[in-house]
Amino acid sequence: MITLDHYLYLSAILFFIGVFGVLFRRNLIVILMSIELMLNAVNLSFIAFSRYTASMDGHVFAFFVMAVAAAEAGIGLAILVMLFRNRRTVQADDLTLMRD
Amino acid sequence: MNLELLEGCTREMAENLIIIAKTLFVIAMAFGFLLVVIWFERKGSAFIQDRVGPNRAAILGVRLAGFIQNFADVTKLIMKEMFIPGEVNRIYFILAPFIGFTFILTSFAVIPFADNLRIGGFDIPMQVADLNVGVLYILAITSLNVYGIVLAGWSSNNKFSLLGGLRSTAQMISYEIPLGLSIVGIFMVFGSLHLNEIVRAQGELLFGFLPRWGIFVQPLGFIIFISAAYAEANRTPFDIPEGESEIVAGYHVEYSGMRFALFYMGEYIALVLSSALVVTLFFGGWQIPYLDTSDLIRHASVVLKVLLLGGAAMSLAAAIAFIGYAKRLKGTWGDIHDREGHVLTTFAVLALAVFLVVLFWLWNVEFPDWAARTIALISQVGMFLIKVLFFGWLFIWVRWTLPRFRYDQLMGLGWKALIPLSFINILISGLVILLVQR
Amino acid sequence: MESYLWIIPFSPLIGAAINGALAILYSHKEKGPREEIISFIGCAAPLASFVIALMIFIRMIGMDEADRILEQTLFPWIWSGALNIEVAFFVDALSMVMVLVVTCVGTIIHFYSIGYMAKDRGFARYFSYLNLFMFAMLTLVMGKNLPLLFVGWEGVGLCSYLLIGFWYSDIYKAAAGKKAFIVNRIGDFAFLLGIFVVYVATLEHGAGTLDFPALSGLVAAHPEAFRGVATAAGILLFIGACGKSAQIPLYVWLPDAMAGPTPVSALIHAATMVTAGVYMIARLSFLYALSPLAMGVVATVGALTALYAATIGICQRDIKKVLAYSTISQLGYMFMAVGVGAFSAGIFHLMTHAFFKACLFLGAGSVIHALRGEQDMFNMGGLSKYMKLTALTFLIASFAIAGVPPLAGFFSKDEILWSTFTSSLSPGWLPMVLWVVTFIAAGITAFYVFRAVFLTFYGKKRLTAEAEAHVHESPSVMTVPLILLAIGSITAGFLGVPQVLGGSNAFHHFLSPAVGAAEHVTHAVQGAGDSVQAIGAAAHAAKEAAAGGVQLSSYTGEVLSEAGGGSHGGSHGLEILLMVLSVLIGIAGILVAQAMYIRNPTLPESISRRARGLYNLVYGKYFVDEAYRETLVKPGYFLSEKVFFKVIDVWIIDGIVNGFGVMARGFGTVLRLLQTGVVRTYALFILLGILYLIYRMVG
Amino acid sequence: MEAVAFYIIAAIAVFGALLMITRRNPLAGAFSLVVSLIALAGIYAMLRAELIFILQILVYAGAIMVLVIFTIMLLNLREEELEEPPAGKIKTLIILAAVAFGCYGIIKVLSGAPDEVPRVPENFGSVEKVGELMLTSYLYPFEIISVVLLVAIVGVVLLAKKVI
Repeated sequence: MITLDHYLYLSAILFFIGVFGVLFRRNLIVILMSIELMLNAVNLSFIAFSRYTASMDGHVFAFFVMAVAAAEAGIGLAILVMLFRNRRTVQADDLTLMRD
Repeated sequence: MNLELLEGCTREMAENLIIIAKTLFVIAMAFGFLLVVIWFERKGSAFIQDRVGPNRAAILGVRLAGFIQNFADVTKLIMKEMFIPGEVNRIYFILAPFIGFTFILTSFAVIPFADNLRIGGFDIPMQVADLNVGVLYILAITSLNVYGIVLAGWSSNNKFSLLGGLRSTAQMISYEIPLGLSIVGIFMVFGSLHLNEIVRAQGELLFGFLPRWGIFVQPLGFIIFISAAYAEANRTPFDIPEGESEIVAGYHVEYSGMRFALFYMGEYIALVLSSALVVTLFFGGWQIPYLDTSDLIRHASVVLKVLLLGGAAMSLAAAIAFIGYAKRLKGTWGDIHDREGHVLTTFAVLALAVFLVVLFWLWNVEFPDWAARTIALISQVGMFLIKVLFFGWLFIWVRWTLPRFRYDQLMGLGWKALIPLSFINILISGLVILLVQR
Repeated sequence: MESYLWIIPFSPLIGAAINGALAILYSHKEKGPREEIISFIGCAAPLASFVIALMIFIRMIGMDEADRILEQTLFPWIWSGALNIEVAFFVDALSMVMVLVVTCVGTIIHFYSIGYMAKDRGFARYFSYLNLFMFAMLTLVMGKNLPLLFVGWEGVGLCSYLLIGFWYSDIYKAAAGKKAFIVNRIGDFAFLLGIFVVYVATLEHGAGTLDFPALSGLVAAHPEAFRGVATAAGILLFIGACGKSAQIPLYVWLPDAMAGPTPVSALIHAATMVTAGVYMIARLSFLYALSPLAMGVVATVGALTALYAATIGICQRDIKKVLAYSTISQLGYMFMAVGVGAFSAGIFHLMTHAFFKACLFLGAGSVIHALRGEQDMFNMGGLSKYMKLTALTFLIASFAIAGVPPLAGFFSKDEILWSTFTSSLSPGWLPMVLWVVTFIAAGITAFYVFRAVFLTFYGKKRLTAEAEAHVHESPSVMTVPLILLAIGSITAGFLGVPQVLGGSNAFHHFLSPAVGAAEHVTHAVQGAGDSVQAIGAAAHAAKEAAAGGVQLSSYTGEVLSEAGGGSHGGSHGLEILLMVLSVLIGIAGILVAQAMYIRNPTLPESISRRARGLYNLVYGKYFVDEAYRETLVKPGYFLSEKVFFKVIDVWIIDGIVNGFGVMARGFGTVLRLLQTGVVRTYALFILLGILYLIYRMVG
Repeated sequence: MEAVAFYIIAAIAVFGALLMITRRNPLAGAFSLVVSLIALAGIYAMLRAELIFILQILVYAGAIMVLVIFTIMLLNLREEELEEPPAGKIKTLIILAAVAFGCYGIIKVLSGAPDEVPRVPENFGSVEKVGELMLTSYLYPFEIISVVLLVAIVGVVLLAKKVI
C-alpha cells in the first residue's frame, strides 16, 4: 500500500539531493540542473497532494512550475553561454564580481 | 475471431492477449513498411535519376524488381563487425542507437489503424495504447528521440559527429514547435486529443460532398505540419544533421554494422511514422471516403465481393503482364534469373484462382456479425496502409527532387515562417470555429 | 444651456493643448508650424467661448432677475472629511460680466496678435500660452468656490510669467517674468491664508464650505460672528489682490511686465488678469461688507495707488511704461470703488477700462510694431500722418480715460468719484480726502495720457533713421481690433448712464442680484458706526438680503435707486457739480499737456531743470525698487547665504545626511563580510534559514 | 503490484538524481537527470496525472533537458575545465549534516498526512479537466505565466545577440 507519505518522502529526498547539488557542485550547469531537480521534487508534492485530496489544483500549479522552469532554464542557459563567451569559465566560484 | 478459442481464459488474459497481438501487428507493420519504403527509396531514386537500380539479388531467380536486395542488405549488416573506436564513451556509444530506434517504434502505439472492433463483448480499439492524450504522446516521444542522435554525436568523440548532433538538436527543438502548433488547429476543429476520435470525426462530410478530412479543414496546418514532419524525420530538404557532403554522415559516422542499421532503420521508421501521422490527422486515417464503419458492416458482403473481384482483376492483369515479361526475358542471362517471369506468372495465376474460388464460395453466404465486422476491419486497415504507403512514396519523391537547405535558411524557415504561420493558423481556426458555432 | 458652461473655459484649454502639442512637435525644427493653422486654432477657441458666453448671456437676460444663476458641477475634486470641493462652474450677473469682458476683449486681442506676432518663431507657443491664460482666467471668474478661484488665480499668474518672459533669451525679460512671479507669490501666500481663515471660520459656524453661494448664505445667517473673520480674511485676501492687481506696495512687477509682447500687456496686464483682485473683492462682497476696517483699507490703498501711480506716469519716457502706470492708477480707482461699497461701480469701471486700456495698449503696440520695437516716446512724434487709424483710435481711448463725456471713462470714473464722495466711511473726513486725492489723480491722468498722445502722434518728428524707413500703418488684422475696441470705448459707458443724466443705469440693475445686497449692507454697517443696534440692524438687513428671491432684488433695487439719487448725503445738484468739476480737471490736464508738448516743446525741459530733485524722484519712480532691494532683497540674500546655507544647510542638514551615510558605511563594513560573491555561499545561507524554519516546525 | 512499481520507479529516480550530482562530466549528469525525470513521469502516471505525465516528458525531458544538453555540447568544455577542486572535508560534512537534518525535518513535518486514496472520477487529471480549471479559476496566473514566458523569450534573444 503506497500512501501519501511515500510520495512526500520521495519528494523530500529528491529535493535535498538537489540542494546538495547546488551547494556541493561548482559547475554552473550542474547547479542549474540541480535547481530543475528541486522544482521537480516540488511538482511531485503538488501532484501527490492533488491525488490525495482529489482536487486538480495541484496539476495546474505543477503546470505553472513547469512553465517557469522552462523560462528559467532558457534564461539561465543563455546567461551561461554569454558568461562562457566572455570569461571562459563555468565555475561558480570564479564568478565573484558581485563582491567587488 | 472464434470465441471458442478464448473459452476458459479469463477476461483479463484475453485482453492481454489482444494487446500482445496488436503490438505484434504494429511491429510487423512497421518493419514491413520499412522494407517497402527502403525499396521505394532505391527504385524511386533510380527511376528519378533514369537508371535501373538494384536488380541482382534474387531468391530462386525471383528479384521482385530489387525488393530482394533488402534481404541481402540485412544479411550484410548483421554479418559486419560492430566496430567501436577508441576514445569513445562506450556506454553511451552502445546505448545511443537503441534509444533512437526504440522511441520511434513506441510512438506507433497510439496510431489507430482501424475503427474499434466490437466483438464478443469486447470493444477492442485498433491501436496498441488507447490514450486520451494520443497526439501529445507522440509529440513527447518524438522529442525524446533526439537523445539518440545527441548521444551518438557526443559519445563518438568525433567533430563531425558532434556537429551533426548539434545541428540535429537545434533542428529538432526548432521544428517541434511548429509541429505541435500546427496540430493545435486539428484539436480545435475536432475537439479531441484522442487520435481515434480525430479519425472518427473525419468520417463526416463537409458541405455534403467533401470528406471532413484535416487537409480540407486545416490546409495551412497541413502544409506546416508536413514541412515540420520532414524536418523532424531528418529528411531532405532538411537532412542537415547528416549532410553527407558537408559533415560526411553526421552523428552516425562512427557506427557500423547493426548499430548503423538501427540508425538507418530508425530513420525510415520515422518516415513511416510521419506518414502515418499525416494520414491520421489530415487524410482521414483508416476512413474510406463516403463509407462509414456502420455502412461497411451493413454491406459487408458487397464489400467483400468487390474486393475479391478487384483482386481477381488485378491478378489477371498481373498474370498477363508477367507472361509477356517471361517471354521477353527468355534466355537473356542464361541462368536462373530467366525463370523469374514464369515464377511470377504462376503466382499470379494461383492468386487469380484463389480469388475466384473464394468469390464463388462466398457468393451466396450470409455473413454472421463478427465476420462482417472483420471484413470492415480488414478493408479499413487496407485503406490505412495504402494511404501510408502513398505518403511514404511522397517522402522519397521529395527527397530525390529537392535540394538541401542551408543551415541558416533552415532555422529562418522554422522560426520566421512556420511558427508565425502556425500562430496565424490557430487564430484563423479559432475565429472560424467561433463563427460556425454561432 | 447650463450644460454648456464647461465649454467656455475648456475650449481655450483644448486650443492651448493643440497648439502646445504642435509647438513641441516642431520644437527641434528650424521653422514652426504654419501660422495659418495656429492662428485659426488659437482664435477659434476663445471665439467659441465668446459665442457660448453671449448665448448664455442672452438666455440670462430672458430669465427672472433673481434666478440669474447658472451652475454646472463637473466632478468632485477634493473629497476629504468635512472638506468637499467640486470642480463646478457658477455664473451669476457678476461672473457673466467678467466672462463677457474676458472673452470679448480676449478674442479681439487674439486676432490682433496674429498680426503682431507674425513671423515670430514662437508663434505656436505664444498662442498656446495665450489660450491657456484664457482658460485660467475663465476658471477664475467662473469657479464656484474659493479653491477653484485660486486655481485660476495661480493659472493666470503662471501664464503671466510665461508670457512676460516670452522672449526668454533676453535676460532682462526673463528676469521681469521672474519678478512678476515672485511678487505675486508674496500676495498669493496671504491669499491662501485668507482662504484658510474663511474655511476655519465656516467650520466653526456650521458646515465647512468654500462655495460662494453657501458661504454667502452662511455669512448672512451669522453676520455678527463673521465680523472679525471678515476683517482678518478681508485684509489677507486683499494683500493677495494687491499682488495680482498691482496695488501699493506690491505693484512693482507690473511696469517690468511690459517686457512681454504688447498684446499680452493689453490682455493680461491691463484688461483682465490685473482686475482679478477687483473681481475677487466683488465676489466676496458679502464678506467685505461686514468689515468697515477692511473696506477702509481697500479704499485708502486704492486711492493712494491711483494718485501715486499717476504721478510716476508723468515722467516716463517709455510709452508702455506710461500705460502700465496708468493701469495701476486705474486699478486704484477700482479698488477705491469696491472699498467704499460701490461694487457695481468698480466692476463698471473694470469693464470700460478693459476696453479703453486694451485699445491704448494695442495702439501702442501698433506704433511699436511700426517703429520696429522703438518704445521711447521722445523718439517718436508726428506719427498721425503715417498711422491715421492708430492715431484716431488711440485718441478716442485717451479721451475715454481722461473722462471726457460722453465716452466710457467719463461715466465709470464719475460714478466712482460720486460714490466715494457720498460714502459713509469712517472717520467722516475720509471720503472727502479720498475724493480729493482721486480727483487730482484724474487730472494727472488726463495730463500724462495726452502727453503720450502728443509726444507720439503730434508735434515734431523725432524718429531715428531706421524707424523712419519702416514706419507704416499696421495691417488690417491689427487695425480692425483697434477699431472694435475704440467703438467699445465710446459705447460701453452708455450701459451705465446715471439717473441724474436721464439714464437708467442698466448696468447696476443687472449686477444688483449679485452685489446689491452687499452694497446695502456696507452702507448700513458703515453708516451706523460701531453701535450695537446698528450692527443688529445691519444683520437684519443682511438676513433680509440673504432671504433672496424677488423681494431681495426689488428691495436692493430701491436702495440703489435711492443711492443713485443721492440719498446718502448728496443731491442732484451736487452730483452734477462734481461731474462738471471732474470734466473740467480732465480738460485742464489735456490743455496743460497740449501747452507743454505742442505749443511750447521746450517748457518741460526747463521745468525739469528747475525742479531737478523732484523730477529725479518721480522719474526714478520714487526709487521704490531700489528701496525694496536694499531693505528686503539684500537682507534676504544675506540671510539665505550666510545663515541658511552656511549654517543650517552645511552643518545641520548635511550633517544629518552624512551621518546616515557614515552609519550605513559602518554597517556595511560589518555586513560585507557576509558577501563573498560566491553564489553557493548565499544558497547555503538560504538553506540555513529553511533549516531553522523546519526546526521551528518540528520543535 | 503498485508498491513494487513505485519502489522501482522511485529507486530509478533517486539513483538518477544522485548520479546527476556526482558525475563530473555535466553531459553524463544531464543524461542521468533525464532518466530521473522520466521516472518521475512514471510516478505522475501512477498518480493519475495524465496531462502532467505527458508534459513532464514533453517539456522537461523533451525540451528543457535537450536545451541543457545542447548548451553543454555547444560549450564543449575541455577536460581541464571540468576540474573541480575537491570540497573541504569539514564543509562536506557540514553540508551533509544539514541536508540530512533537512530531510529528516521535512519528513517529520510531512508525516501523518491522510493515507486513504480518495476515489476520483474517470477523467481526473485529463487534459480537458485541467485545461478547464486553468482557463477558469486560474485564468489570471495562466495569463501571467504566458507573459513570463514571453519575457523569457525576449530576454534570451537579447542575451544571445553577439554584441552587448
